[in-house]
Amino acid sequence: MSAVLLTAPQQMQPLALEFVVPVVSGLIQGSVYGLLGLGLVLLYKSGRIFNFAQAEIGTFSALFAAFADQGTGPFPDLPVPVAILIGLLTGVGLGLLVERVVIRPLFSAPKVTVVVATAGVLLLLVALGGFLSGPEPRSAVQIFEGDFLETSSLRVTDTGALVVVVLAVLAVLSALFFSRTRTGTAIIAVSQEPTATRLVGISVERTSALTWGIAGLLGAIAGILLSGTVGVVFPGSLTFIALVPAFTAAVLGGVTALPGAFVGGVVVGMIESFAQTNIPKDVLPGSGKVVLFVALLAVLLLRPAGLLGKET
Amino acid sequence: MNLRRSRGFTIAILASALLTAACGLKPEVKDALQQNPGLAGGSGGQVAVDTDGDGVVDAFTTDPAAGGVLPDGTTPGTTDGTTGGTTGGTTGGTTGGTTGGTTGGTTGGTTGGTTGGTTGGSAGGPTAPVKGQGDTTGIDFASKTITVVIHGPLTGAGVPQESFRTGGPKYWEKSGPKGGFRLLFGDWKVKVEAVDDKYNAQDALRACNSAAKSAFAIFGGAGTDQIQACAQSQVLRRANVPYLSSGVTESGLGKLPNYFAGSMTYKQQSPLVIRAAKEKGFMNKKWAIVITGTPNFADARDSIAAELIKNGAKGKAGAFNKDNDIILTEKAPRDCLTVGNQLRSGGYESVYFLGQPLFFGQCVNQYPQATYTGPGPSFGIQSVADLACRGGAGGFKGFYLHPSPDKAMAQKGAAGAPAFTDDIEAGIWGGMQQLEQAFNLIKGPVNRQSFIAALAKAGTPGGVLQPAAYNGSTRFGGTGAYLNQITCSGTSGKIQTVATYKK
Amino acid sequence: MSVVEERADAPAAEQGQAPRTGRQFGPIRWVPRLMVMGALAYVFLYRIPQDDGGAAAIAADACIYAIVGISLNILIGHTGQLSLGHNGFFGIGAFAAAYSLTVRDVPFALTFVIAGLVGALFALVMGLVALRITGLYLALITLVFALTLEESLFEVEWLTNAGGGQPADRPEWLIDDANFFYFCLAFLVVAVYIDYRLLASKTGRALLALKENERVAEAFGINVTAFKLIAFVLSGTLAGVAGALLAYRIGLVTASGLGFNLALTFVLMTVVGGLGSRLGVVLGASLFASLSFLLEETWMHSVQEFLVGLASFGSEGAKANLEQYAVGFLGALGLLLTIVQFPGGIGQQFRAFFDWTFGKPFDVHALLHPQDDGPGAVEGSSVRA
Amino acid sequence: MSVLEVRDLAIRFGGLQALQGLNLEVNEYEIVGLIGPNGAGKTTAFNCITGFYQPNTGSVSYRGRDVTKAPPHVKAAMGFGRTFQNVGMVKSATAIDNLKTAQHAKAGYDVLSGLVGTSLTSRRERELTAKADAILDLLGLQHIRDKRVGGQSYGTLKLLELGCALATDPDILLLDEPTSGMGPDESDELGDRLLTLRREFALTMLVIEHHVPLVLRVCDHVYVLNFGRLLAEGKPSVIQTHPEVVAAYLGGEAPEALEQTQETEEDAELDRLTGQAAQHHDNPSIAAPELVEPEPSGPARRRRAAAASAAAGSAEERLRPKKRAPRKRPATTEEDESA
Repeated sequence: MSAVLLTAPQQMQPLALEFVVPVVSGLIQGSVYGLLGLGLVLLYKSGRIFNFAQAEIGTFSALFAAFADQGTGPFPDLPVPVAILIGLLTGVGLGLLVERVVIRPLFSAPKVTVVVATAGVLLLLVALGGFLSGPEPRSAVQIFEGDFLETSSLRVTDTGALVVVVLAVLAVLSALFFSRTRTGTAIIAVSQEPTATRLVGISVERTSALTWGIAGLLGAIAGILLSGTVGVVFPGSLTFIALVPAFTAAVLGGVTALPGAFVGGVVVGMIESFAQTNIPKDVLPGSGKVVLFVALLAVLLLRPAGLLGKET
Repeated sequence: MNLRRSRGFTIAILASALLTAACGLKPEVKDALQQNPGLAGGSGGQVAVDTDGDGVVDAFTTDPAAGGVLPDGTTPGTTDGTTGGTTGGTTGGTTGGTTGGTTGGTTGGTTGGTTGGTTGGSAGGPTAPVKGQGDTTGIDFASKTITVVIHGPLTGAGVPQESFRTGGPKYWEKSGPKGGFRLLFGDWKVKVEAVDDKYNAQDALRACNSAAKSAFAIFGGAGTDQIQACAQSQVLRRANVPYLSSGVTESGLGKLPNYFAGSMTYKQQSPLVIRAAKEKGFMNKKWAIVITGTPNFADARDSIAAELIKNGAKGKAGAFNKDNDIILTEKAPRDCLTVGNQLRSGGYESVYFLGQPLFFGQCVNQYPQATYTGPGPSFGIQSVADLACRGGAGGFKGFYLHPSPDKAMAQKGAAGAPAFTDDIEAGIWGGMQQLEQAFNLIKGPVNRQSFIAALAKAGTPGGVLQPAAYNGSTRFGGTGAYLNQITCSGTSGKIQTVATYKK
Repeated sequence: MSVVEERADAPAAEQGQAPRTGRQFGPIRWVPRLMVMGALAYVFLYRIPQDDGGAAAIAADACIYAIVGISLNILIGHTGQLSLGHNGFFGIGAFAAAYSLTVRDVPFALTFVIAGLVGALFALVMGLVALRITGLYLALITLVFALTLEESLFEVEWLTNAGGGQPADRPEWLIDDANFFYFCLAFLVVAVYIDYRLLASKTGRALLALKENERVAEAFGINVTAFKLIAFVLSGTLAGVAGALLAYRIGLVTASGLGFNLALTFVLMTVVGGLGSRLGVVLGASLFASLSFLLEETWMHSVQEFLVGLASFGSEGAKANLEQYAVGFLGALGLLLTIVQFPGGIGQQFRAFFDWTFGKPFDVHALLHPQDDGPGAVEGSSVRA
Repeated sequence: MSVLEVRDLAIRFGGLQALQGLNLEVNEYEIVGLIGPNGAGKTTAFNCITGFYQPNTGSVSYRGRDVTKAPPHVKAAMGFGRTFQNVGMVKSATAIDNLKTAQHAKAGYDVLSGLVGTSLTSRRERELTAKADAILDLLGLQHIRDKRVGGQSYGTLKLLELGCALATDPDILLLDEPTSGMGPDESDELGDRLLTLRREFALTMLVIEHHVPLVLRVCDHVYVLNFGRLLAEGKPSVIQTHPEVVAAYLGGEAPEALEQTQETEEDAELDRLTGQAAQHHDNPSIAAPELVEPEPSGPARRRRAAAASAAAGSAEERLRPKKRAPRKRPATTEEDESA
């Protein structure tokens, strides 16, 4: 994509606004949704849970990375890689904590109860983040500060490009994880036959913790990258910006298929961008949202398994 | 007998009890309502003559346009008030004050009179607040305190600012003699309470309506939608609560009897934007207008578009086009990527940007190449500038019209003030200064009616802010604005006042 | 026979308890109860509305939220349909009322009818979707639906005046907050009555049946499709009317006040209150509506100060701004505790007291073992996935 | 004229032909048995007849009217009362409320007057309660009147479910294994009860039943299904000695294993349809795992089966299919066809 743009930006000028710009910004936005969606899919796949706190785990991680980067609170002023590491660890820790304190006691509860509980976790995290960071936006950790690409009609920052790459790599890696590794198959097995898996010696508890740990890590990656592209992070910021599109991405892509999150995210991002660019606000406000809602509804009605999902 | 049945029974009892109670209480409540004086006349921007609960004629009859005669026999004079105010504003008031002596007409006037008379020394001649006269809500006679409420986004999705909380007390409590309380006429104090409007019109209105019961006057800190919502509040209009704010939209605010804009509205600033563009050399470029698509910005949008066309501005495809070169946005920052790329692919070089501050900073990040201009953000320009400089790789450049000048200049204009932490504190300082000047305009006893009447026919002489002048026909009294240049030094924004524009 | 007769009208949820002795009669037993009732009536009917510190307005909020709670409980608690989009129905009712009053000059009373109808219409649309999409997906689609409304329809200029908001002035006689509180309370009483009648009639039984097992419901001759839609329409009507009340309560409706947070708050208060428990839902809703007021104005302020005091870093000198988080913190904590520890919710906790007040012996068991057997314990936790 | 007439009924699920060319007739005042090994398609036939499934071909007529396409609730209102293999009731409601819920179609007032609370409503509600009480009396279940049905024993539930089916005011009653979970004495009692019901309510019945003595005693006519096709039909005494039927039934498998076919169908299938995982009820205080758990775990099921067969006493008393015909079925339809 970028290669095309680099070689022929001038010729594309007439089309740029209506087509290229939405595609590129949609790709970047969509990758962010996809990154969050990846964590959502993982948790849905392993336990039939929609985790409303996923984005906020990301915010929390990004906040901690920012603390470490800026030397706030207990942190000394740390270099960027260390700050990012702290952010990632925060995400993993949060995932494990949520699993232990909220999810595990609700193992036998109806899934909807668990989902409402994750919404509670979301609010709790916003409040805790607020207590720690205050409501003011805090500048986020920047992994890179340069521009990946700049032409007369669009600009892609390094962080933006990084998001796309990371999402693609993670989507492939996690798909491999589930199909090729023992742990991955164990997670699937637990989700489908908890009792039987317990009988063959797989610890349901440990698998659940592992899943949430990974989900926390994915959330943290999404959080740090997204706050990087936006520039700031504050309590609730990721939830506000990306949670619902991420859900939509996950469902569109097929909530049980991991690469689906990638495809879904990109589709969602592009749909949103196209609608926003090409449907003026005074004609239809929130056009991006409307188009997304219609798309989501259509997919759920016509192909409930999503674009890449398998009928199970 | 099972529970459900008993519940139903209970509910029936409760319901009938409630209804009886509600009906029984209604007359009392109505009485209470009637005792609450100060119903505003609905039109004309004038304060209606009113009677209080006892049916006694109020302490004054007000018809500012006609220059009515106050009960104490003095003729209210505009010049009088203004000069009194000017001196009063900075020195704290040494002249005047004798007129307070004998407010005729009602009981309680004597108390007021004595206080005013003995203490003397109030600037421009207001008498101390008097019980039983006009609407003195928010005035505590025991502790001699007048309560004023500032609403602003202490929290919320904008750029939430602690300075909205600290700005008021800084003026009233820390900049008086020896860094203590600043005293009004007759040693009265002003207590400022900051309430959170969460950068949201609904919450602002909620906050204002509840403040109307406890505060004498309300000051709108920031946010067009919030200010408009509050100013238009049914409760505020009805109780005739003085409402002051910086100038924002004109939509729906022009005819409100209790509203005063202390600085120029966005619409009024449009010609000044053109002037700045000409003087600073970004007029002959390709122009775009990026504006949040709310009706409250429609007047700003239409006026700047008209000005641009009148001055022969260029747009993306030749002449500035009223439709094509305006980008309407949502409020959500996630639009910024799109907006940035739209600006980029349109090749715009000068951008008039009016929207939520946080949004502004983020959008500029996406496309720092243009010169940004516009009125406002009416607050928080420093954080906006920081945000814009951080992501824009230092390339951001902007000229913004703003009610208050840069920090250094504001500090100079505010003698005795502790150091301002940011432009919000400076702006609030200026607003509070206006408020004090307004208090000092009052002839006779202080109440909501007399406050509004006095301010409506005069104005405030300014200080940190430019002067404001009201007359019978307008409440948009701003007479000037500061042109603040934003540049980046590293990743932090630098704000410098480069010009002072008069209307 | 009389025993049978008396049991006759008992709806589903309340029976099947451990048998309790019947109502105790005798004047002496009623003295303390009447005192409690009198005290409650004094506080809620006089003390709070006449409070000059703004409590009346908050009490009106509480009534409005309670109506929403009842509306939501009809869907989640009785019918088992998780709606995360109630802010949508609520909001469209608010806008419909404000628009018809302010722009169209519709008489005040009629605006409530319009709000109810519009709320019902939107809920019907969602109900049609719910026929095909169930469980978590329904939760998701309702959420997205409400957010879409918030960003599209609620930003349409002619209807909502976009960001500026649509004003809705109260008539003269309602401007006083105390009067407005009584006005809202009357609506709440009607809503409670409707909910009571719902459970006492065949509709409530039909909803419970289709919530638990649609096929059994069909075998019983219940038109599952129709009754699902009825539940949505009823719920939407109540939410729409509550929205109209909110419009008049504040005087202005804006999209930004009707977002995701509100949707979550609605679900939270209903779950914390105790799904399926009318008393609990009303209490939970009132609590959430007034929490920030309580934290500001009452002894609970010390709780807030304590919480804010715990927040130690990253916010030096800005602790005053942290107060808003206390509400979210306590609310979320309440929710998690409810779900994990007390699935019966507030309703369960208060039931012993409530029952006692209205004539039953004080049931210590119900208080100490809230998870036993209460309606919340079963219905509250068996929302169908 | 026959009450119920099924012609050439066929339905397939994916690759599985669950029913094929089923012809069946139930005449006024008859009790007709429908038997066959597990997976033969008995419950599927029920579901087609009552409208839960739409057959691919064939027709169902009720008293001469073609009702093939009528949805279940319409059929219920028409006079089709049915029970489920694994008890279909509202488990969190009380016995009396279940009986009132079952009278839904005959409630006699509309939703709105129910919400308003008119005098008609309260009168009708009293009548519904009276009828429910009468049914409880009839079945001897007054003692569980105000108990939540979720906590009752399986046999009680089957009985109460029969009561619910009666409460729908049926013209024809379709009973899916009414004796499952009952001991032999209870089963005998049920047989008497069915005959009494027929006499007193002038009912017509179609019964899926394994308990052969009962079938022999009460049925006027028996249809035998195997592999989704009609294997034989006729008088019970004839069927009993029908060579193919005997071949289909008598095999090598232990009775316990056959008892395992008490699989739940409803929840598992719903879950499958909605793509949701099995939903477990989380209230430990409620017993009766058959009701509570959509998929009873293996050991519990086996225990129950063992208990049932121990109670059954001699093996020949309960004519049971001894061998499940070896066949491969796609996994997806397992829940559909466990009967």
